[in-house]
Amino acid sequence: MSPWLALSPLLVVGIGSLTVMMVDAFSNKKDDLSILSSAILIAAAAIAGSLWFGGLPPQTPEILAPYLAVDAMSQFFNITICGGAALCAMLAGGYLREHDLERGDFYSMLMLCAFGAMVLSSATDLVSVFIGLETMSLGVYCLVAFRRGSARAIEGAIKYFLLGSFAAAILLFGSALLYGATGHTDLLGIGQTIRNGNAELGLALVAMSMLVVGLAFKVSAVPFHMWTPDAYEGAITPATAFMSVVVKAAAFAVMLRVLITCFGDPLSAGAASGWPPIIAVVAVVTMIYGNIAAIYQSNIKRMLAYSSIAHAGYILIGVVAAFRVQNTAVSAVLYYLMAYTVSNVLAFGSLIVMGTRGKEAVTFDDLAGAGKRHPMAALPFIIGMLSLMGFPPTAGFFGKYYVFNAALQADSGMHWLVIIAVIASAIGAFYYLRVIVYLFMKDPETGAPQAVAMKSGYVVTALVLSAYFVLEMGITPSNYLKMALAAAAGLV
Amino acid sequence: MEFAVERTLLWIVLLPLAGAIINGLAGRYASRTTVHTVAVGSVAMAFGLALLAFVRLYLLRAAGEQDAKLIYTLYEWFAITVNNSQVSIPVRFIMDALGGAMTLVVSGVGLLIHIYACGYMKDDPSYARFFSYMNLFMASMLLLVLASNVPLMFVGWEGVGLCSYLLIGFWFENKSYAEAGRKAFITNRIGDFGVLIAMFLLVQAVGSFEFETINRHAVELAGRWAFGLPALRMTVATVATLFLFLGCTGKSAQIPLFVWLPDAMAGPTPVSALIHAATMVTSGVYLICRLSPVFAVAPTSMAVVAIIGTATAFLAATIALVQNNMKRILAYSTVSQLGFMFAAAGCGAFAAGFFHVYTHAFFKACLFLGAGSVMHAVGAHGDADIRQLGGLRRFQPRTNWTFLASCLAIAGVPLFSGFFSKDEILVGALSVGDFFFFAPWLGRVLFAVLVIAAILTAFYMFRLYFMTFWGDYRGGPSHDNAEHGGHDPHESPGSMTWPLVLLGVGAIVGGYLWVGALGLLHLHWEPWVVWLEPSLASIGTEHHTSHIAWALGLGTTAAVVGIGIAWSWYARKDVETPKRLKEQFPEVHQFLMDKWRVDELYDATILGGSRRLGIASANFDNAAIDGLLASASSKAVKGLSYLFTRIQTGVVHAYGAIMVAGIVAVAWWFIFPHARIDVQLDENGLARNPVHLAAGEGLGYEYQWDIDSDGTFETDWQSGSKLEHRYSIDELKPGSVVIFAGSGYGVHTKQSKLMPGEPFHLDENLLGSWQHPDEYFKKTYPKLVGVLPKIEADEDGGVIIRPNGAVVARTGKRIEREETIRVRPGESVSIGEAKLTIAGYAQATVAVKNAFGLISRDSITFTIARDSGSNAPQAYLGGTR
Amino acid sequence: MEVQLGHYLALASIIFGIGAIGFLTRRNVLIQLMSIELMLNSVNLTLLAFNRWASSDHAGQMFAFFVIAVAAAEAAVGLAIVVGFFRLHHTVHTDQANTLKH
Amino acid sequence: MSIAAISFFFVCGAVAIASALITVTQNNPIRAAFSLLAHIIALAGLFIGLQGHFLAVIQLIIYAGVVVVLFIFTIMYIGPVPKPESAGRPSFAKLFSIAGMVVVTGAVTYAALGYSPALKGLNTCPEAVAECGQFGGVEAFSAALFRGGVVPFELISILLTVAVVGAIMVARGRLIYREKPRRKKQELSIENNR
Repeated sequence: MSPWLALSPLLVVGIGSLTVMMVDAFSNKKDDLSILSSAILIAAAAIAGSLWFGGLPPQTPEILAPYLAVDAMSQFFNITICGGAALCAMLAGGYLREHDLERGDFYSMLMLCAFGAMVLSSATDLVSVFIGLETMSLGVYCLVAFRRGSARAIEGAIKYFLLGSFAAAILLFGSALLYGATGHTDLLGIGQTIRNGNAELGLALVAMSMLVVGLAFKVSAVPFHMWTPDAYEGAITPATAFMSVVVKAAAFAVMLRVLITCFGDPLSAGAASGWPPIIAVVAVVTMIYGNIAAIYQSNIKRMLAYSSIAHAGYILIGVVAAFRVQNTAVSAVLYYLMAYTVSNVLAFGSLIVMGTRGKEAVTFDDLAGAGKRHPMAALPFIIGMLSLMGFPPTAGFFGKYYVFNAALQADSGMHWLVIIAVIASAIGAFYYLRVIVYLFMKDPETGAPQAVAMKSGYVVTALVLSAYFVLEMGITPSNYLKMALAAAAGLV
Repeated sequence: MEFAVERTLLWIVLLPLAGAIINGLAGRYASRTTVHTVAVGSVAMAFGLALLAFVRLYLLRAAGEQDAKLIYTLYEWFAITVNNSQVSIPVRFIMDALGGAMTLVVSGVGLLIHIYACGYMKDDPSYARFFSYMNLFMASMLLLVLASNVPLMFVGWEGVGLCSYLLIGFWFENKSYAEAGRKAFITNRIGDFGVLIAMFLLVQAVGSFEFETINRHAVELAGRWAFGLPALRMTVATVATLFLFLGCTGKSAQIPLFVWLPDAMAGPTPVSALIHAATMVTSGVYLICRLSPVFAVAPTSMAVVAIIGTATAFLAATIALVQNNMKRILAYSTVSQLGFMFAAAGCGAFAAGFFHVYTHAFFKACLFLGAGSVMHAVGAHGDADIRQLGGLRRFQPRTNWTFLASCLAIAGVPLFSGFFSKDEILVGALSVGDFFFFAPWLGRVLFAVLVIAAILTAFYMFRLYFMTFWGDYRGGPSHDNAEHGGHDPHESPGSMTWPLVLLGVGAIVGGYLWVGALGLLHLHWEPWVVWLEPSLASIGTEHHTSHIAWALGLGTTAAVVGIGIAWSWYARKDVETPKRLKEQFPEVHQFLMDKWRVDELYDATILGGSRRLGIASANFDNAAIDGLLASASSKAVKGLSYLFTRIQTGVVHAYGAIMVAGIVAVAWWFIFPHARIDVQLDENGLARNPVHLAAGEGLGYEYQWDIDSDGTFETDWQSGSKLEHRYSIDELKPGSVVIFAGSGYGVHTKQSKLMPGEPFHLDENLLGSWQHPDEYFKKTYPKLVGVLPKIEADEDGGVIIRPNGAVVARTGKRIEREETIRVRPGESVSIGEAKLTIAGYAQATVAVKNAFGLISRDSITFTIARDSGSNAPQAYLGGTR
Repeated sequence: MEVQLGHYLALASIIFGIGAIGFLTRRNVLIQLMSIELMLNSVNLTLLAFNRWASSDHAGQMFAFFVIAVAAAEAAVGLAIVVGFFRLHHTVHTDQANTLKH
Repeated sequence: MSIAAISFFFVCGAVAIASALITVTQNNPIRAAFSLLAHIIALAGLFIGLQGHFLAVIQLIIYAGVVVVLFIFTIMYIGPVPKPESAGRPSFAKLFSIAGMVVVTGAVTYAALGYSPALKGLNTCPEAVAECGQFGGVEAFSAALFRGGVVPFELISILLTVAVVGAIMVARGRLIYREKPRRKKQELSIENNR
């Protein structure tokens, strides 16, 4: 087997995006692109899966090795990212047609972003981290601005772009300083140099703080979260789903890699002065802020944006725990990301279903009584909300469960973190429940526009798939946890 | 394939679930007959299977297998890593004695209520949705009961909460109903938080989630400090059970989370009967019984459970006195009865508490369904005001008789089912005795309060009964109802009354499963206790005959007094008094008829006081609890949310500024050094000499040590972050009191400078050690139990002790009562079982310098013990100066 | 005297600071974009300086090369979004973009 | 080191800082763009001082030739901006941002000045070796790039594709001019414009 085979998921997505672009140029029927792109993405996920389970190539090509890892973890993220992106492409298939936004460049851009996310999640060098990050981010800025006639979309995009570029510049400056401090740009080399005590420690500390800031921005941790609600609200819903699913997964992947590979030594990851305490504080602030701010929202997408901030907080607990019990914590984070991916697709997909052209459901009031009128369309919404709430037996419950357990295993000093997290997730019930209240226990105001359920095979497929995974990951979570554990073992 | 009875356990849960799915997805398109055939059929089949499994279990027991249980493992659900070992959590159903009894109650009562609902919900447009939720509830509840481990139980636990919420809000056209549903859900979520934390604590300590394993390790749990922190002075068992109990207060509507249950009556009546009376709300009691061995080794938690239970029983009963809405009276009555159950469990009478669950299921379901039948009859929709009812016994004979039977049962009239369970609860409270070693009087206080609550119960139930069924019909609810307007009330259809009859019969005869209550008559047939024995823990209390006699006597009196007063006020008044009586006993008649005198009497009795308390509590409930807990807290959260979102101004510059704040904070963290000094302590919280000091490590840190914190650093900048130092007497400071209290209680240290004249406060957890040196002492000086020595600091770092009656000895010589002794640094005396010494303490300081040359410092103070191995009385004493 | 690595680094961080402050204080989105270019430039200077003093390979210079390419791409996308913004709002002041909030 | 080299550093450095300051303070975007150009050229000079000959050229071609031109095109497209930036008192947020960034970059400068060039475990190419004279030149650089850095080089192509597709996606198409910016007070619950 050629060692280059390891790259095939990446190549499939890259070439696939160009193919979609070509088909777009020469075809008038745009919704076929949804099938095409999701098929390509699923194929890439399948290839990644077969590569992983069929045995990874024994060695990575010499040129590739320093830049991209082809370990179990990168295949895991290839599967998650491609799967999530495929589901988002299906959502777009229904959404774009319904809202008269059919333009093929959405799909090719979506795939290019997924490409960037895949690069980012398997990057093992500061150079490839940066390139992957920018490929993904630049694409996502454009996806946010996709509905270019809408002031809100452009506004979300410009805020996201400005702050994102600022954060990227900070991350980049940190990378440059880290290169100076250790003489390496590859994460492993940096880690070894710091561990051996050969690094210039003052610069390394400054670099670490800048990298932490840049990564925290990408995962939308408080106080670097400010762009999140605006970008989520401004973007079209499939793009929002993509942001909350793919971008977040890739950002956490790179966060884990950088923190554990570069700064995994006992001093940088020390409980007294390393990154774990500051990330723990960020996690607490993020959970509390996200959950409480979500309560006030009347716009569902905005509410889900704050909810995604809150979830970033929970995941960060797992990241913190990785400094002691690496395998348990990393696998918990991976499981959480997978669970969060399907739950969030379910939530956003249900939101898409709840609106037809001209009657797009955006606020809670739009949903009033919709569950009574369209019970079948409301069912996935309920499952999605319950999963995000952490209700057993859904994927979301186990995501939280594993992360909290990892934190408890890590250090007795993290009990308080878990208690805060559990309280925060109890607060979360307030606003997730509100969706169910509006769906089933409210009637629309007289004269108010009523959401009408959309009929779209694409969206229904995406919903059925993600609902299936949400439930399956709750009913037989051990299979998925084993997968996550195997992937976590790939991270050195 | 061979028929395995164990497999039925799976189907008991799956059948109602299947019913729920079928009705939920296809019910809209099916006829009503199909819908209720599926719904009732699935529950009936589940009941049948439960019966089958139970019979099998019974036969196993009869065959002499004391620890018989049916176990069915479906698959490995998930596995987690705990303390570096894999803990596997299977989807496993288990039916033991306790679970078997509960399964039968749940599925049996559930079946009857399903049948009843076919009639009651006949005209509802969302018939299929209703039955889908009900079946889903049955599935969740049965899962809760049959689960063999905590996470699986938690699925059911959450599931019943969700269904309860959906069903309370079922008639959502009324806005407050939806609010009530939400309140129930949120309150339950607060409780769930407790269960989750307890779950983590237990698995951390035991390494398994299986109830059986946890129960087996109960004693270990009691010997380990929670969170690994001796300073907290609470054992894992105590903390875990307290958190579990928090969950129970939410689910079972106890103080302070009971607010949701009365509001939950917004749901359809069968829901109130099934979920909010017979099954879900008792799951808290069930959980305590499930983990009774763990509770039994945590006296503090048990006391909390008992006190909260008793207080709830009393408070809710007083509130019920002043309610006029039928279902609200029953709701508060449920809260009160649940309080009885918790009181029993808290006093270690688990079997009695659980027996009350069982009898309560019959009579309370019957009462609710009876109330539903009444409302059905008079055309009230969810709120029947008893002041507008009356005389219904003429129109609804069947409802009347069953209602009466249930009222007699709940009041505790002898030979009805409630009598047996309530009596046993009272016995349990009375005989708890020394189990609460910190407050031996607690049992008697609880007993007294429970008796009062029992009087109140009998009173308000019969007030309800007489006002509804006796006297003349007062015209029903005031609102116009085309269907019922002008009609007389009528008896409900057979599908509604037959379940009533069955439940009523249960309410009458259900108690005979526990005839042990008649132990005075030398009847020793106690099937209930014997059956449950392998499942429940015992706290080893004895039931003296005198206890039983007291409970029996006062319990019966309570019922008679309560009913009597209700009769004289609410039944007599409406009955035309024979003239003859009036002529013969004018004073008596005057006395009875004179409103003013009745009121005076009323005020004079305990009922009057309770009534006023009830009004106050009801107001408090409305204003404070409702307003504060539910409304104000949600307003506070919303307000906080409003404030939090204000930083999201929409302007990029503000966003940038906040990011900068984050950048500065993160940079500050990494650029400045963080000195943190730790000292290695033994399990008693004392350092051992030589002392191992460790500073928090960081990239590029250098350390400098000042062992005695005198301002001069003994070492140069060095890279090692650890230091071992043997303290000499000169490096210590005097003035730390160390108390070694009998084995198992750990050590209490007080590290302070002990200002002269400052009294030394003793840790309450150690009181047992202070007070009971030995059995001999307890017997010889019974009056001295509870006295404490007086301890004060003196000028030179020692303490002055006046025994005050406690057994204080120095070098084996008892100090007399009025004598005062001085204990100098380095000396020790024994007080009771405990040993008190004055030890020295040390203070160490470390300075940390990082790569930027910035410096930070930290100090720590600790008391030093000399020897590592042996426990107790060998503190390092700092010598005599 | 010698021009030391420290001098280059100090110069780079000053430019980085100027860029960052410009980004944070200016309302004109074009100037904010230019500020970001300044920040990226200072990174390039840092990378080259480090590479000069540890010149066993070209790692730093290569990194700088990629940064330049990324900066160009970023400018293209950024300016496209600015054009989109201008079309709708007739202004390039970012404070005008404040309908999405709270 | 020769006086010429030292003064070259200081001149370029001074120009870089001055032009950077002008860029961020200038109200007129065109002037800002031109001073950015000056900054880039000064930086290219510094690159040469650091033996980054090839990168200095790239810097000029891409930054000066592409980025600045792109900026100028956009500025021209947009035309004169009607309202100059108000010179009112600086807001708290701005002052805070300035103070924060000054502190952070000050810390970095402090750390950088204390940096010892003799990095442990790293070997500098001695100028005496012939190949080292080539360091940073086209030949040496491209050899390094195409031998070791071909993977990121290829990844850059996807990044550029993203930039092209994205720019088209956002800025192409019908021009929807509105006389007044759309600013509705109440929440737009339902939005369906293209």
